[in-house]
This record gives sequence, C-alpha cells and structure tokens, in this order.
Amino acid sequence: MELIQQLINGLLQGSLYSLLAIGFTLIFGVLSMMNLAHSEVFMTSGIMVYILIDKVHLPLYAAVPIVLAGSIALGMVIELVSFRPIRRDYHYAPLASTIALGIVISELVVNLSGSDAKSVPSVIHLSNLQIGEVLISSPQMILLLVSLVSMLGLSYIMKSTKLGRSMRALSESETAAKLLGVHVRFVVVSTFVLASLLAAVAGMLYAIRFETVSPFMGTMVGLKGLAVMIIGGLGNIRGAMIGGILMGLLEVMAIALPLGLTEYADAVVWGMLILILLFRPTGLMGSSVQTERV
Amino acid sequence: MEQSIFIFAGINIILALSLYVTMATGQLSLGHGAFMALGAYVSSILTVHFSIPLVLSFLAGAAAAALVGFAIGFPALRIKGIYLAVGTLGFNEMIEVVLRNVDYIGGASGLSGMSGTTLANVAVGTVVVLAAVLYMNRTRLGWAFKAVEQDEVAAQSMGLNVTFFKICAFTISAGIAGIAGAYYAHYMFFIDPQSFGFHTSLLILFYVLIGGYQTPWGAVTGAFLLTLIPEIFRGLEEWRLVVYGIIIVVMMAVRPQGLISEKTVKTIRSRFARKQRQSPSSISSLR
Amino acid sequence: MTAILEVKAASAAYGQIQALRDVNLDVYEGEVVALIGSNGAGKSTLLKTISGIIRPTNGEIRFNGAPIHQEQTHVIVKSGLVHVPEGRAILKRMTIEDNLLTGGMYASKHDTPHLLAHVYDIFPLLRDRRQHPAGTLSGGQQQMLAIARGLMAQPKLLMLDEPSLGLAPLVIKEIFGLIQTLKASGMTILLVEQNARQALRIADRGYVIENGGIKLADRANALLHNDMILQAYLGGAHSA
Amino acid sequence: MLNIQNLSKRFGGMDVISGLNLHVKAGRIHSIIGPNGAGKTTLFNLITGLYKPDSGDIRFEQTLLNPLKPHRIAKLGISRNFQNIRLFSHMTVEENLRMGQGTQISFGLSSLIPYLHGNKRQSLEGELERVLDLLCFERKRDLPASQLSYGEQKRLEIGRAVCSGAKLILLDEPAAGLNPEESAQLNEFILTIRDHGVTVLLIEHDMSVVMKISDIVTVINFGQKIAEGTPQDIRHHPAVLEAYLGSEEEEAV
Amino acid sequence: GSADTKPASAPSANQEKTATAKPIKIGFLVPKTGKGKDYGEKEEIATKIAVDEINAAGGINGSKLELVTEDTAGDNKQAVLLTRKLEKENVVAISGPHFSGEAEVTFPIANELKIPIISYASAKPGISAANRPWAFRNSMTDDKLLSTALPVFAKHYNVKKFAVIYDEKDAVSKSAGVDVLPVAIEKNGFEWVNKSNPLAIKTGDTDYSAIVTKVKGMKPEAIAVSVLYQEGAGLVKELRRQGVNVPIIGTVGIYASAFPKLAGEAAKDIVVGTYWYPEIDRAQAQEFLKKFEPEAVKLTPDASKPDPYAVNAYDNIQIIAKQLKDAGLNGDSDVKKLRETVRSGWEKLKDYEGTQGKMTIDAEGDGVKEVHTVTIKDGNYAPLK
Ligand SMILES: Nc1ncnc2c1ncn2[C@@H]1O[C@H](COP(=O)(O)OP(=O)(O)OP(=O)(O)O)[C@@H](O)[C@H]1O
Ligand SMILES: Nc1ncnc2c1ncn2[C@@H]1O[C@H](COP(=O)(O)OP(=O)(O)OP(=O)(O)O)[C@@H](O)[C@H]1O
Ligand SMILES: [Mg+2]
Ligand SMILES: [Mg+2]
Repeated sequence: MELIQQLINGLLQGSLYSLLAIGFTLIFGVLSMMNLAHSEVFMTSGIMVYILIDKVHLPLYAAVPIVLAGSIALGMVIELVSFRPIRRDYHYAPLASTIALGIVISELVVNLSGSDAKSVPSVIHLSNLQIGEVLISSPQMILLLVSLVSMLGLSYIMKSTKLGRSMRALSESETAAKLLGVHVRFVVVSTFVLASLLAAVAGMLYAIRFETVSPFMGTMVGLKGLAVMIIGGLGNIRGAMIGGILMGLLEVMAIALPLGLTEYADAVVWGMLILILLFRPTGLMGSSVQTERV
Repeated sequence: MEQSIFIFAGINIILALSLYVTMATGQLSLGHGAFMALGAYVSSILTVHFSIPLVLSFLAGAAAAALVGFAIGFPALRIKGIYLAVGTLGFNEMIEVVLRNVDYIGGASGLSGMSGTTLANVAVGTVVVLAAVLYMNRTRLGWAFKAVEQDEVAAQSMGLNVTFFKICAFTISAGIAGIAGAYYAHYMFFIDPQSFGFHTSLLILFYVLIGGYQTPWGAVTGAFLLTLIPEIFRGLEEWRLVVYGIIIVVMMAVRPQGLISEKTVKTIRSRFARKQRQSPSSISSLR
Repeated sequence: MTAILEVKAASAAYGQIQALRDVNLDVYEGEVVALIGSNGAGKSTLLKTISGIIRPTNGEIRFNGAPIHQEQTHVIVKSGLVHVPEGRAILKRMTIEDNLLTGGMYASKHDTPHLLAHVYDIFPLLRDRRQHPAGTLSGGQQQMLAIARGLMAQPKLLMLDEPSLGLAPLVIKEIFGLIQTLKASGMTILLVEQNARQALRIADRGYVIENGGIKLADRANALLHNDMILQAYLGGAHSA
Repeated sequence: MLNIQNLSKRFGGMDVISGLNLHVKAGRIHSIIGPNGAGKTTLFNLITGLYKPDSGDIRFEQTLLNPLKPHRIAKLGISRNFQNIRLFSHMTVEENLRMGQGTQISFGLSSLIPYLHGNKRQSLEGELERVLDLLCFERKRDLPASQLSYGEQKRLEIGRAVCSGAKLILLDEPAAGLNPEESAQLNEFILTIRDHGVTVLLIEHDMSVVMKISDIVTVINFGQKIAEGTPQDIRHHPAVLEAYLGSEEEEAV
Repeated sequence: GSADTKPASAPSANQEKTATAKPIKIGFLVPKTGKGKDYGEKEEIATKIAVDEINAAGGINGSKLELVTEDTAGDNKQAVLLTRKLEKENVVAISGPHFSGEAEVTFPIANELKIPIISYASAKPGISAANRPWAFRNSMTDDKLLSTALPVFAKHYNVKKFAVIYDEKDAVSKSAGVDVLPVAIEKNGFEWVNKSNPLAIKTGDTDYSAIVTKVKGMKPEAIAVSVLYQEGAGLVKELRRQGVNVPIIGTVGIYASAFPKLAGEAAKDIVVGTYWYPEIDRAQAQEFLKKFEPEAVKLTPDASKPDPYAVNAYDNIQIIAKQLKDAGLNGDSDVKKLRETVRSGWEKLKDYEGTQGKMTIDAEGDGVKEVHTVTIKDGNYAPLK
C-alpha cells in the first residue's frame, strides 16, 4: 500500500517537472536556444496568485485570467529583450541574458513582495481524492492531466500542423525558414505564449496545492525541469513528459526505498541524468538518426 | 578600493580563463564549480590536516581537479552542446551532494582553518594563468582547439585527434579551476559545499559570456567587470541586483558576442602593429 | 510586357564590405533571365537582397509594382517571389515530405496533395524516401529537394541560385528542361548559373555581374556570342 | 596505392555501397562519376574513416584503414575536401590553410615547446604562401572563411586539402560552383599537384573537368562499379550514357 | 576603567547635547537583499531603534553612535569584503553577520584584524569557539535549546517514540538533526524510530509527500524536525494532509514570526524551544515591541513581530553602548582601546538584563539565555502549558 502511495506521489510530483520541461523544450525546439528565465514565469504566476487573492482579495475565477495574461506578457517580454535582439550565431548569448533576466525578475519580486515564502489562502479547497488508502492531491491530479493534454496537443501541433512545421523549420535554420515563408516573429511569439501559459498553469496549481509561494520557488524546480528536458531529448515534447514522470518517480523512490539514499536523493536524480546521457547522448527520445551528412 | 575586491577579481579571472579553455573547444561546461571545489578541498585538507606548504597544496589541488577533469572528459566526448552543459551541471550538483555527506571534510558544515592567499600571490597566479592561456592560444595547440570547436569532422580530416584535444582542454581547464578553488579556500578561511554549487558555475559562465568567449581577454574583462560592478552599485541597495541583471541583459542584446570579441582584439592589435604590417605587403605588390 | 521585378540602383553590404553597387535589373513577366558572373561577384547577394534576407542599403526593389525592399521575407514569399538559395538550406532533421509541405505553406489544403504529387512526379526519388530525414540525402538529392520545395510554393517568380550545383549531367538536362516547362506554364524565372552556356541557351535575357555591379545586360543570344563573355565566363571561344 | 576490396556499407536497410572494388594507382588522376546518390561521397567517407565499412577492406600502401580513426588516416597522407563545405568558418583564409597542415606537424602538447620544429615550420610557411598564390587568395588571406562566396569557399577547401602535403587527395565535386573559366583554372591546378607526385581521387559531375584531366574514370551506380576505363572509353559506354550522361551530344570538348 | 577618563571630560548633560567628541561607529552586517532580505530588514529596524534610543538619551560620553550598515546579501564573499571594509572605516565593533556561513568566513577575519564581531543569528555550533577571542554570538545554539525543550515537550504530550527529519543541505539544521537531536532523544531515554533510516529533506524542496508517506509508515508518536521554517511549514502541512497528526518539536530554524501564518491550520501541536517570543513577560521587551511593530508592519504585514535575531541585534547595540559608556570612552578615544573594551566586555558578559531575561556569554563565546518552550496558539507563539 505504502509503495502504491509512493508511486502516486512520484507520478504527481513528476507532473510539475513535466509541465515546466514541456515549456523549456518547446522554446528550445523552436529557437535552438535556451530560455533559463522560463522557470521565473512559473514563479511569477505563483506570486501573482498570492497577490491577487491575498492582497487584492479577488476570487479565484477572477484571478486566473489575470495571472494567465500576466504570464503571457512576461513571456513576451523575455522574448523581446533576451531573444529578439540576438542573432542565431550567438546562441550562447541568450543563456547569459535569460539567467540575468531571471535575476531581475526574481529580485523585483523580492523587492516588491519580500523574500519570505508567502502563504496562499485556500480560496478553493480542492479536497483530496481518497481511493482506498491511497491519497491523491486533486490540484496535482489536474497538473498531471494538464501535462498529459498539453503533451498530446503540442505533439500533434508540432507533427502535423503548419505552425508546428514552421516551428521545426525555424529551429533548424532561421534563414531557411524565412525563405520558405515562415513568419518568424509570429511563430516565435506564439511559442513563448504557449510556453508561458503552461508555466502559468503550473504556477497556479502549485500555489493551490502547496498553499505557499516564494520568490525562489522557480530555481530548484526550474533546474529539475531543465534536467527533464535533457532526459527527454531537446525539443521532444513526449520526452519531456516521460522524463518528468521518471524524475518524479526516481526522486520519490530514492526516499521511499530502504536503500539509505534519502540524503542522496538529488545525487540519484542527477546521476540518472548523467547515466542516460552516457548511453543516449541526445536523451531518451532525442533523435538518434544521424541527419548531419558529411 | 578594498583589496579583497581585487583578490576576488583575480580568482574570478582565473575561473573565467578556465572555462574559456573548454569553451575554446566548443564544450560548454556548467560544472566548473565542482572542479573549483575539488581544488579547494584537496588543497585545504593538505594545508589544514597535513601542514603541507601552500604552493605544493595548490599544485596538488590543481592536479586533483585536473585528474577529475580528465575523467569527465571521456563521457563528455559523446555529449554535446546543451546536453553537455546540463550534464556537467548535474555533475556539479552530484559533487555537491557528495561533499555534503563526507564527514571527513566537514560535510555540510564545511571546512575551516585555511589561510595564505594574499593579493600578491593571487596577482602572480592570475598573471601566470593568463600568460599560459595566451601562450597556449598562439601555439598550434590553441589553433587545434579552435579547429575542433568550429568543425570536428573537418578537424579530424586535418589529422587532428579530436578526442585528445577535447580531453586535453577539459583537463587543463579543470586544473586551472582547481587553482582558483585553492586560492578561494585559502582566502575565505572556510569552505562548504554550497560555495561551489551551480550558482558558482553559472557565475563563471557569466564572466565568459559577458566578456566574450572568443578570446582569453574577453574572459578576463568579463570576470573583472562583473566582480567590480556589484561593488560600484552598492549605493543602489536592494536595487543593486536588478540593475546588475539589466546591465547584463542590455549588454547581451547589444553585444551578443561579448564585450571583447576576436575582432576587437584584432582591431586593437592591428592598430598597434599597422606599420610593420604594411611594409611586407607593399613589397610583394611591387614584385 | 510589364516588369514583374524591378531592381533600381540597389546597393547592399555585409558590414563594411560593399557587395552590391547600384544594381539595376528588370525581369519581365514570363521571362527567363540569367544572371552570370564569377565567384564573389555578388550574384547570391543580389538574390538575397531581393528576397529580403539582407536589406539593401540603397535603392528600390519592386515586385509586381509594389516596393518590397523593406518587406519581411515571409511577406515576399507569400506574394509569390520564391528564392531557392545556394547551399540548399535543407531542413536536415525534418523529413523530405515535411520539407516540401513547409515549402508549400501558403497553398490551400485542397491544392497541397496535387502539388506534392506533381513534384514527386518530377523527382520520383524524393517520393521513395519521403519519410526519411532530409539530412541523409546525398548532395545532389538535396539539391533536387531544394528545387522541389521551391516549386511547392507555386511562385510567380522563381529565383534559382545555381540549381545545377552537384547534379549529375543527366539531371542537369532535366532541370534545364524543367525550367523551360515552367516558363511555358507562365512562370517567370531568375536564374543564377555557373553553367553559363546552358543558362544563356534557355534564357531570354542575361545580365553579367562583376564586383557587385551589373556590367552588361543583353539578350541571351547576344551574350552567348559576345567575345568578352566567351573569354571570361564561358571557358573560352574554342568550344563554341 | 589505394586498394579497395569488396567494400559494402548499408544505411537503414539500403545498400549504399555493395561489393565495390577499386584500385587507385599512384600518380594518377582517378575520377569517380555516377548518378546522384550512387554512393560516391559515401565511398570517400569510408576511405577517410568517417564511416566504418560493414564489410570489405580498404588498404592504403599496405596499411589496412578499416580500424583506423579519421585523424590517423589523415596522418597516413590522405586528405580531402567536403561536398558540403566544412571550413573553419571563423578562421581566416590563411588560418584555414594552416590548419590543413595539421598532418605535417604536431598540433599536440609538444607544440607548447617554443622553437621546436623551427625548420619544419619555416618550410610549411613557404608552402602556404605558394598555395595562397596558386589559388589567388592573396588579397583575401585575412578574411574569415564565412565571408567568402560559395565558389571561393570551395576553392579554399581544395587549398586546405592540398596544404596537407598528402600523397592521396580526395576531391569531392571541386568544380561545383565554379564557372567554366574557373574550372579550367582548377584543371590546371589539379594537374599541377599531380605533377608534384600527388595522387588525386576525384568526384565530379562537370564533364569538362573529368574528361580533360582524368587518367582513368570509374563509374558507379547503386554502390557498384558499372564501368571503368579511360575518359574516351567511358564517354561512349552505353551503360554510362544511359545512367549518367544521357544521350551523347555536345559534351565533346 | 574610569582611571583612563580625563577629569575634564567628566560626564555632563550639556556637553553631550553639543556632542563635541567624534561619533562612535558601529558596523552592521545584514542581509538586505537575497534570501535573507526579510530577516535583514527587520534586523535593521531593530538596530536603528537601539541606535536612536542611545543617541536620544545623549549618546556615549559625548559621542553620538553612528551605524555603518552594509548589505551582505547573505553571500560569504561579500561578507568577507565588507568586514574588511568596516575595519578600515574604524568601526568599534561589528554587529552581525546573520548566516552561519557568513560567520564562518568573517569571524577569522575579525580575529585577525582584532575587531570584536557579534553575530545576532548564527546558530551553527562551534563557530565562535574556533575564533576566540574576538568573535561572539548573541544567539543560542540548538544543543542548549533542545536540552531544555525536549523533555518538556515529551512530558506534555506523553510521547516516547520519535522520528527525526532534517534538512541535509542546511548546515545548522543538519548538525542539529544528526548530532544534537539523536543525543537529546537518547539521553532522555526515548525511542528513535528511524535511527537506521535517516529521513532528510533539503532546502528548496517543496513536495514532501514521499518523506511523509515514509514517516507515516513508521508510526512515530512524535516528530522532531530540524529544518528551516519555510520548508518546515510545507512539511507540517503535508504531514497533516496525509493524516499524521502527532505533535512536532522543531529546532531553532523553525522559529520564525512568519511561520504560524505560513503553516496555517497545520500549525497545531508544534513546539519549539526559544529564548525569545513576543509575548514574553518583560517590560523592556514590550517597550521594544511598541517601537518595532509599527515599522515592521510596513514591510511584512503578515509577520510584524520580531524574530529572535532582530531582538538580538537590538540587544547587541545596547550592550556595546553600555560597555563603552561604563568604560567612560567616547569617539575621541583610541579605536584599538575601544575595540578591546568591547571585546573584553563581551567576554565577561554575565547576567545581562536585556529584552530576553538574563543572558551570559559562555567560554565558547556563545550566548546562554533562559529557554522557553513555546507552542503556536491562535497564530502566535505562547508558552506550552
Ligand atoms: N556573409 C558574408 N559576410 C561578408 N561578406 C560576404 C558574405 N557573403 C558574401 N560576402 C562577400 O560578398 C561578395 C559577393 O558574394 P556572393 O556570395 O554574392 O558571390 P557570388 O557571386 O554568389 O559568388 P559564387 O559564384 O561564388 O557563389 C564576395 O566578395 C564575398 O566575399
Ligand atoms: N548517414 C546516412 N544515413 C542514411 N543514408 C545515407 C547516409 N549517408 C548516405 N546515405 C545515402 O546513401 C546514398 C549515397 O549517398 P552519397 O552521398 O554517397 O551519394 P553521392 O554519390 O555522393 O551523390 P551526389 O552526387 O548527389 O553527391 C544516398 O541515397 C544517401 O541518401
Ligand atoms: Mg553565390
Ligand atoms: Mg556526393
């Protein structure tokens, strides 16, 4: 019973990583560049939930659209300042730029709302689901469903729609994409909008589930999201989903199984990442077909 | 200004140079905090527990880091780009967890009692490392690194052993980071695993990217500026980091190749060397 | 005849390097125009400038009467001016069919299957391998894909930058045949070719570009028999 | 000099090279022609070790190349250019050529020792100037490779291969992107290096090059040899006409 | 040492008003940005209250007290830099730094430069002991707090089977979880259910479901948590969510004015040993609170009560001022002498009556104070009864 509970714990915990990683991977999949400020969108949406509900006293249904809009705006700002001015040749630059932007965002939040964690009032109490002895947190269940749905939806979009093909074309070569008629700015902005939406949903559900938000909550989760993206394979949406669940399960199992690994939970997770890379240098679902001809 | 700043600047310059060396072969590492940690811990244990002379302990720290760098170099061969960056970040995190749990070196509580870093010996170290990297860059070894960075397949076909050069770069780089770690430990009197977490690695990346990853001068400039800037902006109080971040974002937007690019160095150099350069070419055009 | 493409006194530069100087060029509807010149003369640069990949520093470019030198590339492509670049610009990780579909981005849902079938008929080899990543194709096969992809966009004006590059003689013949067929079907073509002789044979008019400037413009036939051209670009007179 | 026996290579269930035998004699210009996708570039990749053969032997002057890494093979004296240009794009023309000399002088740790190989370096300098001169790159020697036009890049790649001082040079479509005048110059160039004792294995679709300078031509299709002989033989070979050249017409030079 | 005082400078009220002597500078290392910002801001408020009180009462023997505040951002490197900087500015003593990591790096420097440094928050055992004689901490370490609080807690709830959960990343929490708590549990003859099976979380974690499921399976009667309060709040919430309703005892890290609100409804039956809580029955404390809260509420409306650290920071200034005043020194005196006075004053500090009852500095340089075992009632800390 305890093991089943732990498996569920892992699954639910992983869904958060999945959702963030899908955002990461989506952006990478289009720009071939990393957006390390992505996890700050997650954090900001959590903080926004807190401010709107605890300070402005809005009901949840009124807060949600505002948070979504705010996160999309933030995503677009990130695109505007850290990606748009930078040409592809300098693909390292967005690394520094987005880390710095992440610092700016989180420091702004700290300055405006304090460095402490904040407790989010439980405006809607989503009660836990109890199946037999197994306890399932409803917000996390929703998180899992959202990740699944967005994975399926986005995979479909990437594979079979005009937008998806444009995204993939763009990720390979901006010039080629332009010559084929891809509206580069539109595609890039849409990607950021999509990714930010996912991060916002993650942030909100996180706030509801843990009833706590903090200006630093993006860092650790973001790092894991990054690892998940790599485990899944850059740009691979299904990979991100599976990687997230895998990471959640592994993290939980490091604690749950009597192997004396609780203190090493992180080492286990990162160790897995390294192992996977050793055997599959482009992640679990990254393409292993060599497309680079000599 | 307080001399500590220059000590930190020196240490950071060494770190930036160390990352520059791996990046010269196109390997992006976010694990340099770990190499720094190795240098710091090994040298500290030697001076604190075994009273080994400072210089020897530093060399041992560098050697230990280089050895691990060598070992990491092999798996790194197959892993490229962002995969390598995140993989090394994972390595950094793992080393941190391990250090946290080894009681002999103080675990999470850290290790203290080191001393000996002075402005003078940091200055010497910085200059020596910089000179070494600059020299290396001008030798064929440096050219080989660049070739590997730009096109591995072509480099192989030129007879360059890509494996060797990549591992060589990782080893040298880790060794240099180890030296920086040793300096750091013996200045701070105290080290703990958290001092070398991924934040440190990211900072090192910052130095190199802001200054410019194409030349050692860029790395030096980046490290120096980014050490100074926060001090200059101390008056801004809590807005300091915000401004710091904004400056970096703006810098990257304006100069994505970093402040000092290869071109900058060339321009400066040719300005100094204009006269010598012109004479031979005019002779050959007369011919 | 109306000029479908007018380039007026266009200049372009890569940073400090001036690559085009006051180029004037017209392409009339239904024509095949050949652009020839030696390595580094600026042929590719001119095409890139027309398709909006690089911005002209001076001058004016009009397509169908409307100025396009400030437009973004995708708008230009949408309006029917399609550029098949040198170096192919294949999307290596995408399958061949996805490459083609991306090329046919603005075709209607209804037209797409017909278009696909059409280009597959021209290049049957692509059909055989349509689910393979385009990056695995051989050099010449990639060139075919690039041309096919250009056709998918149903251009009014097609700019081909060295379409014969890397193709076997037999296929080159087919390509030149194709250009004539396209012309017959009403497409206008601006052709950059090193294979100048063949290019001029199927072209109506030709331009010679040198050091970033147009040096000569004339009917193709006249160019073919111009001694200077023969010497400089057609590999000498002896083979005429 | 180069001896290939029963060579095979498959990609995803497709025989790209199957049972190929090839014999390249020293001091010759040996051309390989064949339709697109025939496996010519793959053959080069196999010889230079970038791909490993599924079966068959490749021997270079008695040395079995199969197990060797690409850089070892290069050091034995085989250099090449690439069909899809692979220059060191951030290096200047001169630096690219210098990298080409990687096979002649150690680029390893020993290069850290100053004044080692002084004489060797000097002679390499001279050679470099000569190649710059031959390829008319003097004016552009300090330009980054990325700023050259396609044709210029193509030429630079050839120069880089030549700089290696190799005994066998593999050229993959060197004339692609050159105009007739320039390919005529290329012909001269290739003949010059042949006269310096270098063996050239040449892939080319431009018949004005192949027919003019080749000593021997091998035609392959679907990874198999379909014909071999002098240019004259090949020009009229029915299988070649059918698969590759098309109807016989004005290719005559 | 009244012998040092020149007869002419005999204390007089009018002289002090004109403040003829040079001001006395005190350095203040505080995290005003980064992870410790919310703590730091309150510590600054408290420190300023103390400085204002002293200056309003006429300063120190004709000198005004001048505070030189420096923001460490919780970063060791900056703490090092700033300690040296403060020494150059001729401050008489340094109050701070906040974090133990910062204390680790600044204490040796203070020792080397011979300047008294008094941390108001660091709680990792042994740091002051390693840096005698110039380093002090006006805070109490876990060993001292728990030896009092644990038996009280166990008796109150009548529990004997403990599970211990600690934060393996935070040095203070880890040492309490690995060294202090087990000793205290076994010394009292209690059972430690996860002895062979350490339960660790780490700073920055947010999802505690796995560890809680595991604890649940062990069926302890009580849980001792050695974690910081932010993680602590999440942890107790998850414990309660999974129906683990046993009483909980926390270490130093979990006491925070923000904790009750953060833990919300889960903050039941949570006990912690402390030397300070706002309801403490002392006139000086209530006086201080009256000045403190109106300022703090502007910054953090949810947690306007001072943490022990802010109170210590206040006391630090008061104690230093008293030492200098008693010694009859002012800003014109030799800075070396001033520093030595403060140092020896701290070394000898015994039964000082500040905001928190009698406090003494022990031989290791750490504070020893009266320990109160408190629990959370109606969102506030109150004695466990
Ligand atoms: N990206 C670039 N940056 C700087 N200069 C460039 C760049 N691309 C081309 N050039 C320069 O511009 C000039 C014209 O180049 P362009 O590519 O247009 O030549 P081209 O006529 O197409 O030659 P080719 O027949 O070799 O393709 C050349 O001298 C070249 O050096
Ligand atoms: N890495 C690979 N993966 C899959 N298929 C490959 C790979 N390399 C080559 N091929 C296939 O092998 C065949 C031969 O390719 P190769 O490049 O050798 O042809 P080629 O003779 O050089 O043609 P071209 O004249 O067009 O350059 C092609 O069909 C190609 O798609
Ligand atoms: Mg061109
Ligand atoms: Mg080929």
